[in-house]
Parts: sequence; structure tokens; C-alpha cells
Amino acid sequence: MSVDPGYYLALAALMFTIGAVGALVRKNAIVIFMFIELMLNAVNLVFVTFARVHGHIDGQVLVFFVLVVAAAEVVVGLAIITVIFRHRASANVDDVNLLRR
Amino acid sequence: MSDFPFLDVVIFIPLAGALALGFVPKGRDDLLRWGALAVTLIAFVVSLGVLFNFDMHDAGFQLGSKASWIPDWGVTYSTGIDGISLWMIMLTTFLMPLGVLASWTITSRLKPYFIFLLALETGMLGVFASLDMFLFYLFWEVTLIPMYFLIGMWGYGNRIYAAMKFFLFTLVGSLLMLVAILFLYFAAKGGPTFDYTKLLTLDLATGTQRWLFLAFFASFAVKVPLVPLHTWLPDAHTEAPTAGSVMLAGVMLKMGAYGLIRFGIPLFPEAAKEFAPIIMGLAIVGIIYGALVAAMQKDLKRLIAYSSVAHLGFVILGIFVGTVQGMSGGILQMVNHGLSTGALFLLVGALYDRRHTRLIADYGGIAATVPIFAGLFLFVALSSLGLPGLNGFVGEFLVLLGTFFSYRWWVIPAAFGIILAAVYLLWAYQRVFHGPITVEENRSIPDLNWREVAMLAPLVALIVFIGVYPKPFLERIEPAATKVVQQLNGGSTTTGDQAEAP
Amino acid sequence: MTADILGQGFSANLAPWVIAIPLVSSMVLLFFGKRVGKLAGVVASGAIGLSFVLSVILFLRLIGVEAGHETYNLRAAGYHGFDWISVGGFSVAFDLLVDQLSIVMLLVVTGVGTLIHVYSIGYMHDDPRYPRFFSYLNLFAASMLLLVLADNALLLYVGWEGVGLCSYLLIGFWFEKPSAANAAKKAFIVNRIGDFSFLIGIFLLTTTVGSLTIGQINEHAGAMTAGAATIIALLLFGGATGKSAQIPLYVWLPDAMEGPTPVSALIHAATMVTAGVYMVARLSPVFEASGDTALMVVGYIGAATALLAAVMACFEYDIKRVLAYSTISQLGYMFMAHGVHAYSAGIFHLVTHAFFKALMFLGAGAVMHALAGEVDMRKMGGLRKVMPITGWTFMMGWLAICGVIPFAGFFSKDAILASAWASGDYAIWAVGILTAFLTAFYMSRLYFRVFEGRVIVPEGVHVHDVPPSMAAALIPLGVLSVVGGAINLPSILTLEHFLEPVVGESRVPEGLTPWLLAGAALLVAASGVLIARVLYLSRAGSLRRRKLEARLAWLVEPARNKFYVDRIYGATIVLPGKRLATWFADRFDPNVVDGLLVGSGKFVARTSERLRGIQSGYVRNYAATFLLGVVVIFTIVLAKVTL
Amino acid sequence: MPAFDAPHVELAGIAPELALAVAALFILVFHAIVGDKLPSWYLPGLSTLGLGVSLFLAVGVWGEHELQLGGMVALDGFATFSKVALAVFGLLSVWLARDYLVREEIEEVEFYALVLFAIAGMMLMVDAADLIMMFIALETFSLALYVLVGYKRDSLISQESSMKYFLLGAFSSTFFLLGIALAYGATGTTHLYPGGDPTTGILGFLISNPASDAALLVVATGLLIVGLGFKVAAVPFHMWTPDAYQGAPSPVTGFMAAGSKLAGFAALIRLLDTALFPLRWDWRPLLLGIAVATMLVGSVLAVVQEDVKRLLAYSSIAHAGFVLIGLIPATDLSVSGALFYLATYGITVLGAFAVVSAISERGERRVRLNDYKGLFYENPLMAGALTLFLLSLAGVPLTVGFVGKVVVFGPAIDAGYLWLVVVAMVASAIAAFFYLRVMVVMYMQEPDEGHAPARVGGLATGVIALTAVATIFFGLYWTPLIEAAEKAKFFANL
Amino acid sequence: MNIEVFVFGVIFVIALGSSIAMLFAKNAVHVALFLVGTQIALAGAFLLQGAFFVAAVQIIVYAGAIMVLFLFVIMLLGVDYRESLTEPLHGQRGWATVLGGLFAVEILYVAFRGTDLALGRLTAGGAGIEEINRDPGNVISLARSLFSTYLLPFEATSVLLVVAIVGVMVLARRIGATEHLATPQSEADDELVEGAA
Repeated sequence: MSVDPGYYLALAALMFTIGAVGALVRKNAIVIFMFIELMLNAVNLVFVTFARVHGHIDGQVLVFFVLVVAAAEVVVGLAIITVIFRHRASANVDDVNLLRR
Repeated sequence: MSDFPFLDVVIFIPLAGALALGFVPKGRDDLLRWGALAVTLIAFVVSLGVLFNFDMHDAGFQLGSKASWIPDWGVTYSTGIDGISLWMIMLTTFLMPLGVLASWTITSRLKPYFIFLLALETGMLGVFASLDMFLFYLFWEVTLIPMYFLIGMWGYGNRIYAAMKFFLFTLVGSLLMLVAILFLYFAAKGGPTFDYTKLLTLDLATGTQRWLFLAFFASFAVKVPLVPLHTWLPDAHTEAPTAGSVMLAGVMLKMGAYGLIRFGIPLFPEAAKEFAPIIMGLAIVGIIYGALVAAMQKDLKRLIAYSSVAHLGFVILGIFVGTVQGMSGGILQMVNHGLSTGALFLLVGALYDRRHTRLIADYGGIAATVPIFAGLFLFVALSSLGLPGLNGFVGEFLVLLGTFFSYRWWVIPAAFGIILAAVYLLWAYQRVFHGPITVEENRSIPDLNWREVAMLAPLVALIVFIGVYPKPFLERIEPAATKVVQQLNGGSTTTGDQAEAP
Repeated sequence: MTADILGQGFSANLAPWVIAIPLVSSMVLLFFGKRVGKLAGVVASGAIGLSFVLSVILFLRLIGVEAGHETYNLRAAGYHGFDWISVGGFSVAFDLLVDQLSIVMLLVVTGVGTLIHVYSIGYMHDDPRYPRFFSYLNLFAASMLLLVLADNALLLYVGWEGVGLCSYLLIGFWFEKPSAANAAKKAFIVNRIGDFSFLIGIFLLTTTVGSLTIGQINEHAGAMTAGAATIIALLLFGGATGKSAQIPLYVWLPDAMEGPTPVSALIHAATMVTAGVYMVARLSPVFEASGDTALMVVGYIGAATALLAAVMACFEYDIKRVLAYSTISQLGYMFMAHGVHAYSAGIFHLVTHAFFKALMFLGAGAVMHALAGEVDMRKMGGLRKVMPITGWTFMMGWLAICGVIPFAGFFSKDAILASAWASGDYAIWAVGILTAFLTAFYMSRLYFRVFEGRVIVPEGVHVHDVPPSMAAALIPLGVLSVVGGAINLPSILTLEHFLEPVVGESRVPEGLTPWLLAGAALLVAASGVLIARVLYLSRAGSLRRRKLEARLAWLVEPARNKFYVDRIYGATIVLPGKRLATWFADRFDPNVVDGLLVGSGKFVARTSERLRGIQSGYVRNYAATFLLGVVVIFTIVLAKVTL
Repeated sequence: MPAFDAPHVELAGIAPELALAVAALFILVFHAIVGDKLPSWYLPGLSTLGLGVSLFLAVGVWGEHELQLGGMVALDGFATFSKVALAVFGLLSVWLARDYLVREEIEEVEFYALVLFAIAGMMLMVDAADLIMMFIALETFSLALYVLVGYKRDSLISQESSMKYFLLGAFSSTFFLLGIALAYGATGTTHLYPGGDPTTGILGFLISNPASDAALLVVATGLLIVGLGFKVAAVPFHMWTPDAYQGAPSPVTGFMAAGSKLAGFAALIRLLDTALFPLRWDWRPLLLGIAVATMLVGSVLAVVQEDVKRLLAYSSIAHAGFVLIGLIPATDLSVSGALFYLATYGITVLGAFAVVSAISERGERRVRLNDYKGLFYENPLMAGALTLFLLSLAGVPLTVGFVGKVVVFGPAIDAGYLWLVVVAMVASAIAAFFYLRVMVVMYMQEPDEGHAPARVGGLATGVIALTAVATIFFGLYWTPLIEAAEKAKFFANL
Repeated sequence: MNIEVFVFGVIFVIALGSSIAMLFAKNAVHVALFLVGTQIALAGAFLLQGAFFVAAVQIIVYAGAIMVLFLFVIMLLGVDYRESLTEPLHGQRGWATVLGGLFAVEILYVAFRGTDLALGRLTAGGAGIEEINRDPGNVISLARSLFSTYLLPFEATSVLLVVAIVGVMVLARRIGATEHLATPQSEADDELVEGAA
């Protein structure tokens, strides 16, 4: 007897939600970005779970791509955050609001 | 009959002229003025070719041409005129040189000014000659832009507001029309088409007709303008430069009425018949309301603008009463209004050039200083208020007569409008020209010069001519008008033949 | 009809020239007035004179047709010009009609018109807009002649409005005076109100008769139902009340005296104001077809107007205004005649009235000319001694209007009274006789005050009698006032019979009655003159006047205020209209109509301004909005999926 | 389990992308070797060459029709049309950027490389026949765009827009990814189209299974719409657009508005109107709501904007709404209309941003509406060109924008979405207001002192001239373009 | 109790616990560490579902490389930076809670019902993966798939990575590193800064 995939999916769903909420409530750009990583991780879990449900390997392959994309995003994202930090000495996203209305 | 494509040539002469003017080197203002005048005059002369080649016994479309344009979407370049569009085209080409003459006093940015003016002429001519819905809509919208710039760049104090209002009001209406045109395009029998003559054979359900008609009507009613959609007009008229006002009142307002005659009624006869009483009601409200509001205006151009609302009320009334007399009168009244109101705007423009104010209160008693001007103004005002023997009367009389034939009681409020016309025009005339001179500057206003007289003389001549001998106009209008009336009435015409007790 | 009148065999091809000559002259003077200069008067008078000559030729031709015939037939000739308005089944042509009725009017208009033109040469001599004045006068003449000669109701309407226009132009000739400008505008607008009624009458004629030619209308009028005929007749008469200054639209005429006096004489006494009278006679079959209703209204309105205006005239001090009220009153008289089917009597009075009233206006003009524009009778007196020509000619007019035998007025007035009696409508007769008395009284009052008694002239004014050109008009008119009645002397030259083919037979009392009636008329005239003499020429006159005025205070005050009619119109029509229009123009249109339309645009802008806040610049807010979108989409999707 | 079967590698479908990637890498490497020794125009020259080759290769496969590379890419008319358009956008952007970069004195090498990479990503996006392929393509051009938006590193607003775009972009791609995951969960595949076996792929799944099995796929569809909706700036996923458009260097903004929108929409069209076509009754309501909101919010919010770039950003949101109308009926006619619209909108908006860029002065100091006062008197040609573009955006006849509206709204009316078109007309009317506002400022107000007439570089002038001519030409004679769009059929056409 | 269920329970608690802890950790380093915790727990979940290779990669690449990069940047920007947990944006937290709650409910519904809705036929679950893991083996199978079906995406990721590298090069280059880069800060920026202040 194995655990119903639904629970894995539920775990992924909760993590995804926490990630989304975290991205909304935290102010540090890097932290926000980490929450986005959390969401990506949750999606990975979904892929793996569905791979098991479907009984083929494709879902696990897809995780690789997510991983690569996440890595690339992290690189660029952190670079952008660094550039901003250099000019403002702050990683608080709330400080970045010259453009509005 | 000559094979020369007078109609198509006359449409594009102004555009070609506008392009040519683009190459006039800087600083040659006179060349621009005379060039524009020459172009408009050439267009007028060529349009005479249209007039003389027009076969008045043919109620169908003639003198046009047809060429494939966008085959995938069934768009064709298709033109042609009947007795209705003929006079609209003549009116346009006739007024345009006068508009150019009236623009002699404009000194800034002449090149774009004349380019816009000429482009406007092409647009307006195109509207009246198009027999393809797509082409029609194209010209219809295209007229907005030059006029927008004419008002916005060369207008007076509140010009930006006026230009904006003008553009947006008309745009909102025409966008709805676009929806309806697209619907028609797909509804056409035998495959989608924009061809007007093919669309005429459509047999739409009354319910469909109803909203399609309303969509077209929205566009035309704004343009005419019918109360209560008229409020752009006073602003646009007031702020536009003289030539702009002349074109706006003289021709562009007619585009709305023309649209109703050409498209509103023939395409959706049942709906038109159904809505006719409401539209006539609005027209009559417009006649009375426009006159009342005009009477109280403090600004001469505004007054004339509101008088246009009243006059166009007659036009619309005539169109929808469903009698040949009304229709013919309405169409003739379109021409008349173009002449009379055009002349009034030319006159007020000339006055503004001298005193730089349009406020009635700034004048008074100037008939003594500018007798020729005063005389001409009175003459045109009389034409506008429908004095028999001048053009306005013929149109208004026919409209009222036509109304009387089919809607006996409606004629009473409508005819009441001619009393009010006398009230507001003569009262304004009195305040401007009569009485003692109260403002010192008014003692030294120069009277009209040769140029201004030259631009008014043709108008005066036509005003008298139509008043005394409208036959050449009416006999060309009548066949086409009869056709439209038959469509409106579902096949039969009501004329004044039957004698019946009241 | 057209066919058979053309078959009558006299040529009317001169008719268009009658109109065209003054028209062309008018245009010439209008465009080249400066070059023509002082010759303008001569040109204009020549033009209208030529018209008169042509009219006489036409008249002679018309009579000539009759040579050798004893019975009176319709003698008419048509002139076909061109199709004017022709659409669908409706067609109106520019056709002229010369028959007995129009020829009479033609002669009056051109004849009296010529005299007044000539008079104006002297009267307007110093005016800076001299050529313009004559241009307008000629234009008026042309329009009036068109009105008279028109073969159809619509063409008649053209002339009708044309004379209205000229009246506007001429009343407002001295437009620098605000009162003149006002009066001109008032005249035009009040006339337009009448025209409105007239126009609708024309529409009804179109549908009921199917044609607008006078002949067709009169021929088919009998076939109309009485109801239709009544409505049409009353609408047409509505037009006449405007043009001919009857109740309720008479208010413009007293004000119209702001115009130059020759204008008052020509337009507001002799010709234009009689257009209504002419029109009713012209279309008399329509009025007849309504049974008695329409004519009764015509008659009673005429009677009421005659009486009312006469009362007002009794208390007026402005010499021209007295004449104006008198004109209104006399026009009422003419309508009274029409009301009792006595069209020819109406026309007869129209003719004689044209003579003597034009004369008196011109006389009054001469007085004003001499007294530097003074119009107040109280500042005049004994002028016959200093201006004999004016005085004597005026006396002719005075006697004529009072109805003293054998002056022109006596015959025409008597004809009306007799017809009224004969019709059995004694009320009208009574009003007529009362009015005759009042007329005699107030005209005598005017005459005595101005021309008799002590010489009173304003200080510093050198009083002079009329120059020759003015005298040249006064004297012929004086003569006509004396002998004008002769045109309807029984068995000599009877206008009544002459007009019979057009307007039908008049009922005249028989036997002794006419003599008694004439006697009664003479009696009241004499008593009127006498009372006036007692009040205005005797030494104790002013004292008696004061006593009488005190006793008649209830009448004097309202009469001096024109029975408040102007004020009532002002308060009930003009003012509310103005208020409504002002409210429309200043409140409703900009705020409500435009407010709604522009308001929708403003609403968009406000919404935009408000929604802008959502774009706060905080990226976390953006993310929240994003999540909101996701949640909404999720909700919709789940709702769809599970349903 | 079968042994490893080496995939059949056909490169025809992705040749344009490959050409671009190669060109981009070549630029980077070549520059590293040669450095600044060559005249600086060789960089845009090389980019032009790369884009030209790419364009040539794209046109070369016009009319072919197959699924390639293990079902990852669809070589079809739809993709080809989009790729040609993208290549053209790329060319225009590169030329436009050249003048801009020189003026702003920003190093150019990586810019071109990134633009080329971005276009490669976009091209991959339009021919992707697999969700994960689509995702990677999306990320490729998104990453390039994040960097391009922040390319003016010394400018605070450029950085800021880059960060906002990036954070939200990353946020949204998680949702897109979740959508892919759920779609995979629902169907067991990420392929859109069936390959050899008609039951494979999402489309095959939908055809061969009862509708009740598709419930999870519907949820996934919602998330995919969210992810792509973000890219095309559909409300309520549009919040980044104004900020990013305003802060980015003008040529990049133009490029984004044209290319990114086209790529996003092309993917959305491919997804919804082919693979998920059987689910149209489920996604239509979503799209209807989004379309209405997008049109209205875009046009209403633009009304009060004071910055021209920001204004154009809102306008681009509104236009996204208009294009969505083309997606909803999912008929051949409507899809070709949407394609037409996207292509022509791209040209027009690039022209508009070309003008904005050309007159913005060094440091983009001149982008406020008030700075445009009297532009007509100072620089009539620029003002005239901008007017033309604005009129086209407003959908005034004689410009291609009007035709776009006709070909999108017409099929929608034909399909019975009359009310939607009426809403679109209302939005158009509102939109007209702010286009007119710009014209008011340019023509009807007196110029301020202190602006030296902008010196517009030759290439930028060329771009403006080209786009202006295209705007007019296709406005008058749109046969070639509409014919191409109508022939641009999907690999799997339903 | 089944061992898998027990392990899953532990993983569930750890993963969720450290996720929630991320929300409340003030220091970015702590957040990163909690994220690492979550990721390790996830690796366990992968293992449980027969994704051995992926689990390894998850720990090495994700929890290892990527998170080190995060920490690296955090260090660069100041390790002692402590984020205040007060919310300056009005309503943001409330909205986040509400939306998060709704979203959680909905997505949980999908998670539980989703498998039923779409995959009722696959209750056997996992059997296929176990089969594959036995023969030809998890890694081989992954590799085959990656280099056949997913060849293009795989190659495309190389472009993606190049883009990322180029992008970072562009962004990370110091301003003024090249001599002609001394662009003054634009005026528009100044205006905006003033406007914001």
C-alpha cells in the first residue's frame, strides 16, 4: 500500500501556495525570489508525482528542464537584484517604485 | 455622354493638389494660396463635367467606376452618383474655392492648412460617391482627421476642446456603424461583400434591421446632428477657422443626412419606417429647441451653429416623412443650408478678421459703418429664415408640405420653427447691426473688400437662383428621391395627388 | 380655368413687366445707389410710374374685352412664366393673373405708389441713404404687385412675405434708433406668426383642392366640406390678421410708425396692410364655402378691431399713431364688409381709404417735415394758416374719412354699413355706426388740434409749406379723396358690378332703407365732428376735456396703454419664451444635454484617475493583483468543471 | 521498454532559430576576438545578416506542413508567418537600437546578441508543439528581455523596470509551469499534437477521451492562459507592462511590444485554437472576461497618462484585448485576423517607439507628453510619422490599424460575438481620446523653449520611414498580408 | 503503519514546516536555510516516488549549487540585514492571506479531486515507474528520453543558459568599466526620484 498521489499533490499545492503568499508578503527581493524557487520546487513535485501516476518517465525528465530554467532565472535574477542594490543599497522591493501610476 | 471619368477624377484632384502643395518651398505663401485656389477651382470645373454628363432621367447610379481592390475581403473601389449625391458633390466643389478664399487671412502654417483642407475635400467627395461600404466608411472616417487638425491648429480660443469633442463624438457614432457594416458584410447573400448595390437586395429580419439601423443611425445622427447629440456642433463651429466652419456646416453635416438617405433607409426600410416617427420627433424637437437656444446665444458663431441644428431638423424631417416632396425638399434643403450657413460663416469670419470678437455684445449699429456687409448678412439671414423667393423657402416649404401629406399635425410644431427662425436671426441682426454704435472701435471697421465680395457673390447668386428657379435641382433630385421614398414606404409613394378632407 | 381665361382674348403679357420694372430699378439702386445719387428718386418714381402706365394699359385692355357686351363676365388673362416648384404630384408655377379684382389693386398700388414715390423725392431729400430708400420702395412695389398679380396661393405668399420684408427694411430704415429697429423686428415677427397660419392654410388647400391656382381653388371651393372650408378660411384669415393688423396681431402697426412717413403712407396705410383684405376677397369662395362660420369670425374680428382701434385713436397724441390706429380701425371696417359677404364694398373702401389715408399720412409727414420731426399734436396748432397746401389737402382727407358727403369715404363707408344692414347682422352694423362716430370724432380732434385754432409751432423752427414734389403728391390725392367715391356711384361707374364676376354679388338694401342708413351715417359723422369741435376748438374746450376725461377715466387709462395688449403679450408669450429659451441655452443645453454627453467622457477620465492608484508602483501589489486574477480564473474554471 | 532510438533530426523547422543563435554566438565570439578594431557598424551589420538569413530560411519553408523533432516543433504556415514577422521586428529593432545605443553610449555587443537570442526564443515559441518546449522558449526570450529592459544599467528606472518585470515574470512562469504540470497530469503528455498515433498528444487525448476526463486539463488551461496572458499583457496580469515599458530603453520597449506580444499570442493561439480547441466552451468564458477587462482597463487607464511610453504601454494592453477578440471565435478567419493584427500592430508600434526613441534626446529626457509640445513645428516629419502611427493604433482608416480592426472584429461578428465587438468599439473610442491628446500636444500647443531639434540618426529615420510606408501601404492595399495570414494554416487545423 | 506512509508523513511535516518557517524568518540567510530544508525533504518525496536520479539532482544542484548562489548574493548584500516583518503596504498582507487561502482551497481541491477527475483509471499508480526503474533503470531511461523525445528542449536549454550568462555579463559589468560609459544619470531619473520622495 503506497501513499495516494493526492497527498503528494496536496503537499505540492500547499508549498506552492506558501510560495505565492511569501512572494506577496516579503519585502526582500532575494527572499521573494526564494519563495518563487519554492513554487518551482512544488511544481517539480507535481511532475514527479504525475510521472508515477502515469507510470512513465517523462515527468521526471521535465523536472530537469525546470531545474535548468530555475538555475538560469536565478542567475539573471540575482544579477538584476545586485545591480539595483548597487545603486540603492537596498534589496527592499518596496523602495523600488519610481515607476507607478 | 463623354467617357472621361469625371467623377473619379474630381474626387482625387484635391488629393493630388494636396500632395503637390507639399512640394511648395518654404516662404512661398502666395503660391500656396493661389495653388489651393487653383486646385479647388479645377475640381469645381471638373465637377461641372459631372453635372453636365448627369442623366437626370436615370434614377440609378451613374458616372461611376468599379475596380477590384482587396479581392480577399470583397472590397472594391466602386463609385457612382444619383441625383442626391450629385448635388452634394456639386455643393462640396462649389464651397471649397470659397473656403480657400476665406482662408486668405490665415497667415500661419499655410502649407499644412491647405493640405488638410484639400484632403478634407477628397474625403467629403469620396463619401458622397462611394458605393462600397468599406470605401464609404474609409472616406467617412478620413474626413475627421483634416477637420480635427483644422479646428485644433487654426481655430480660436477653445479650439483643442472643440476639436477633441468633434472627433470623439463623431468617432463613437461611426464605430457603431462599423460594427453594423461588418455585420452586413457577413450577412450578405452569396458570400460576404461590401458592395452597396448587392447589399440592397438583402432581406433582413425586422429585428436585425432594427439594431443595424440604430447603429447606422447613431453615426449619422451625431453627424447631422440630431438633438440631443448636437452639443459638439456649437463648440466645433465656434472654434473652427472660417473655412472649417464653412466646410463643417456646408458639407460635413450633410454627410449625416446623406448617410441616412443612402444607407439608413434603403438598407433597412422596415426599421426606418418603424423608427421614422421617433426620428421625426427628434427632428422637430431639434427645430424648436435649436431655434430657442440659438436665440439666446451671445456668440454669433454659436448662434449660427444652433441654427444649423434647427435647419438640419427640417432636413431630417423631410427625409423621414415618406413623401417625395419631403424627401426632395430635405435634399434641396441640404444644399440650401450649405449655401446659406456657409455664407453666414464666411460673413462672421470676415467680421472676426476685422474686430477679433464674435460676441454679439461687442457690436451694435455697425450697419452704418459696413453697409455692404450688413446688406449681405441680412440677405443671407433672410435666406436662412426661409424668405420666399430665396432658396431656404423652397426647401422648407417642400419639407413642410411633404410632412403635411403624411403626418398632418406634425407640421404645426415644425412650421412654428420658421417663426422662431425669424426671431433669432432678426434679433441677432438687430443687436449686431442696428441701434446706435456703442463701441468706439466699431466706427472704423472697413467694409468688405473685393476678395470677400468675390467669395460671397457666387453664394448670393445661387441663393437667388434656387429660390426663383429650383427646377434644375429638383428635377435631378426627384427620381432618386422617389426611389428612396418607395423603399421607405415599402413600395408605394405618397404624393400630393390625392385630395382628401381634413 | 386657365384655358378659358386665356380664351378671353386680351393679352396679359405686360403683367410681368409691371413687376419687373420696379424690381430692376430697385436692384439698380441697391447696387449702384452711390453712382445714381440724387437721381434715385426720379429713377424709382419713373419705374413705378411706368408700372402705373402699364397697369392702365392692362386696365384698358381688360375693359376693351367687354366692348359690345352688356353683361358682366369674368374678364381675366393669365401669364404663364415658368414652373417654380414641381415635385411629385405637386406643382406650382410662376403664373400671373389679371382680372377685375387684381386690376383694381394694381391701379391703386401703382397709382398711389407713384404719388408717394414722388412725394418721397422731397421728403427724403436730405437723407444720407437716399438711394437705398428708393430701392426699398421699389422693391416693395414689386413685391406688392407680385402679391396682387399672383395666380396661385403660393406665389401670393411670396409677395406676401416680400412686402413683409420690405416693411421690415423700411420701418427699420433709420436703424440707428433702437425704437425703429425694434419696431421693424416686431413687425416682421408678428407678421411671420400670421404667415405661419397662412402657410398651413395653403397646405390644407393643397390637400383638399389639389392645386394652388386661384382659379382652381375658387372653382373647387364649393366642393369642400363646410368644416374643411372653415378651417382653411380661418387659417388664411389668420394670415390676414397679421398683415392687415387685426386682432390679435395688430400690435405691430402702431410701432411701425417709426419708419419714414412716406413708408407709413404707402405700406402701412394704402397698400401692404390691405393685402389681407385683398386676399380674403381673392379667395372669397373658400370663405363662402364654410357657410357662415368663417365669415362671421372675419366680420366680428373686423368689427372688434375697428371699434377697439378707434377708441385708442381717441386718446393718442402722436399724430402718426392716431393715423395708425385709424388705419387699423378702417381695415377692421373692410373686414366687416367681407364678413357680411360684401367683398366689393370692402374693396371699395380699400380703394378710397388708400386715397385719403395716404393723403393724411403724407400730410402728417409734411407737418413733421415742417416742424423738424415733431409728432406730438399738443405742440401743434393752426397749421393750415402757415402751410395752406398741406392744410387744405389734409382737410379733404379728414372729411373723406369722416364720411361727409360727397367725399370718397362717405360712399364706401355707406356701402359697408348698408351691406351689414342688409345681411341682417345688426350688431355689425351697430359697431360700424359707432366706429363711424368715433372716427369722425378722433379725426376731427386731430384735424382741429393740428390745423385749426391758434397757431402753435415749436420754438426756433421756421415753418414752411411743402416743396413742389410733395405737393405733387398731396394735391392729386386730395382730389381723389374728394371724388374717389365716384367709382361706385350707382349707374355711373360701378366698382361693385365690375367686381361682381370675381367676388360675387353684394346684397344691398332696397327701397328707402339705404337712404335712411346713409342719413344715419351722416348724422353720426356730423355729431362726431361737432363734439370734437366743442372739445377742441371752443374756448372752454380744455376744461370740458378734463371733465370728460375724468368721467371716462376707466376708459382713458387703458386706451392710452393700448389696452395693455402689448404688455399682456409680453408677459404671456415673449417673457416666458425668453425665459424658456434662456433656460435651455444657459442651463439645459450646457449642463444637462452636454453634461450627460461630456459627462460620460469625464466619467472615463475620473475612473482612469481612480484606477491609476492600483498601479501603485509596488511590485508586490502587482503580484497580489496577479494572484487575484489567478484565483478568479481558478474559481470560474472549477465552477465550470464541477458543475 | 524500447532501446534508445536516436531521433530523426530535421532542422528545416528550427533553421531560422538556429541561424539566429549562431549569429548571436558569432557576434559574441567575434567581438571577443576582434574587439573594437573594426568599425562599430559591423555589429548591427552582422545582426542584420543573421536576421536576414533567418528571414530567408523562414520564408523558404512557407507552405510546408509537418511535425518535427519528436513532435517538439510544428513546421506550419502559422509558425512561418509569425517567424517572418518576428524577423522583421528584429531587423527594425536592431536598426533602431543602433542609433539609440550610439547616442546613449552604451556598449552594443551583447545588446544585439540578446536581441537575436530573444527573437530565436520567440520563434521557438511560435513553432513549439510541446508545452515544455514552449516553456523553455518562453524563458529564453523572457530572460533576454529582462536583461534588455535593464540594459541601461545606470538608469534607475531601467533597473527598476527590469526588476519588476523579472520578479513578476518569474512569478508568472511558475503558474505557467504549474499549468504544464497539471496538463501533463491530465493527459500524460506535454505534446500538443498527435504524432503518428492519433490518440497521443493533448489534442489526441481530447479527441479520443470523453470530455469528463478533461476536467484537470481545463484547470491546466486556466493556468496556461494565466502564464501567456502575462506575456501578452492581458488584464489582470498586465501590471508589469506600464512600468516595464516606461523604464526600458525605447527600442527595447518597441521590440517587446511587437515581438513579445506576437510570440505570446502565437503560443496562446496555437494552444487554444488548435490543441485545446475541443475545450473551447471551457476557455471561451475566461477569454471573454479577460478580453473585456483588458480592452477597457487598457484604454481607460491610458487616458490620464503623462508619459508617452507609459501611454503606449497602456495602449498595448488595450490592443492585447483587441487581439484576444480574434482568438475567441477560433475560426480560420478570426485566427488569420489576429495574426494580421499582431503583425501590423508590431510594425506600427515599432514605428511609434522609433519616433519616441529618436526624439527622446540623450538619457531619454524627453518622453513626457509635455515635452512633445509643438513637436510639429520643430520637427514636422517626426510629428507626422508619430501621428500616422497613433492614427493607426487608433484604428483610423487608410492606416493598417483600421484594417486590423476590420479583420479581427469582422470574424468575431460573424461568429456571433457582436456585444464583444461593441465593447471593443467603446474601448476604441476611449482609446482614440489619448491618441488625440498626443496629437493635440504636438500640433496645437506652442513649443517650449530649450529643446534643440532632435538629431535623428539615419537608421532610425530609415526605420520610421519603413514602418510609416508599411502602415500606409498595408492600410491601402492589404491583400498580400491578409492572403498570407489566411494561408498561414496550423499543423493541426480543426 | 506502512513505512512509506510514515516516511511521507515525516517529509510532509518537514517540507511544510520549513516552508512555513520561511514565511516568518527575518533573516534572509535563515530563509535560505529553511528553503534548503524544504528541498531536502522534497528530495525524499522524489525518492519515495521512484525518482532517484531527480532526487539526487535536487540535492546537488538545487539545495547545493543554486542555494549557494543565493547565499552568496545574500552575503554580498549584507548578511546581517534583518527584514522587518511589518507590512508597509496597506492591505497587502490581508489580501495575500485571503488570496492565498482561497488559492490553497482551490488548488487542494484540484490536488485531491484532480487525480480522480482525470486519472480514475490509474489508481494502480507507481507500478510503471517501478517497472522502469528495474529495467532499464531510472538513469538510463531518463537519458534515453532526454536525448530522443526531449532532444530539442534539451538543446534549447543550452541557448537559455547562454542567454543567462550573457545577461549576467551585461548586468554585472561595473559601470565605468569601459571608458566611454560615463553616462550621467538621466534627468528623467532625477525627476522620478524627486517625485517619489
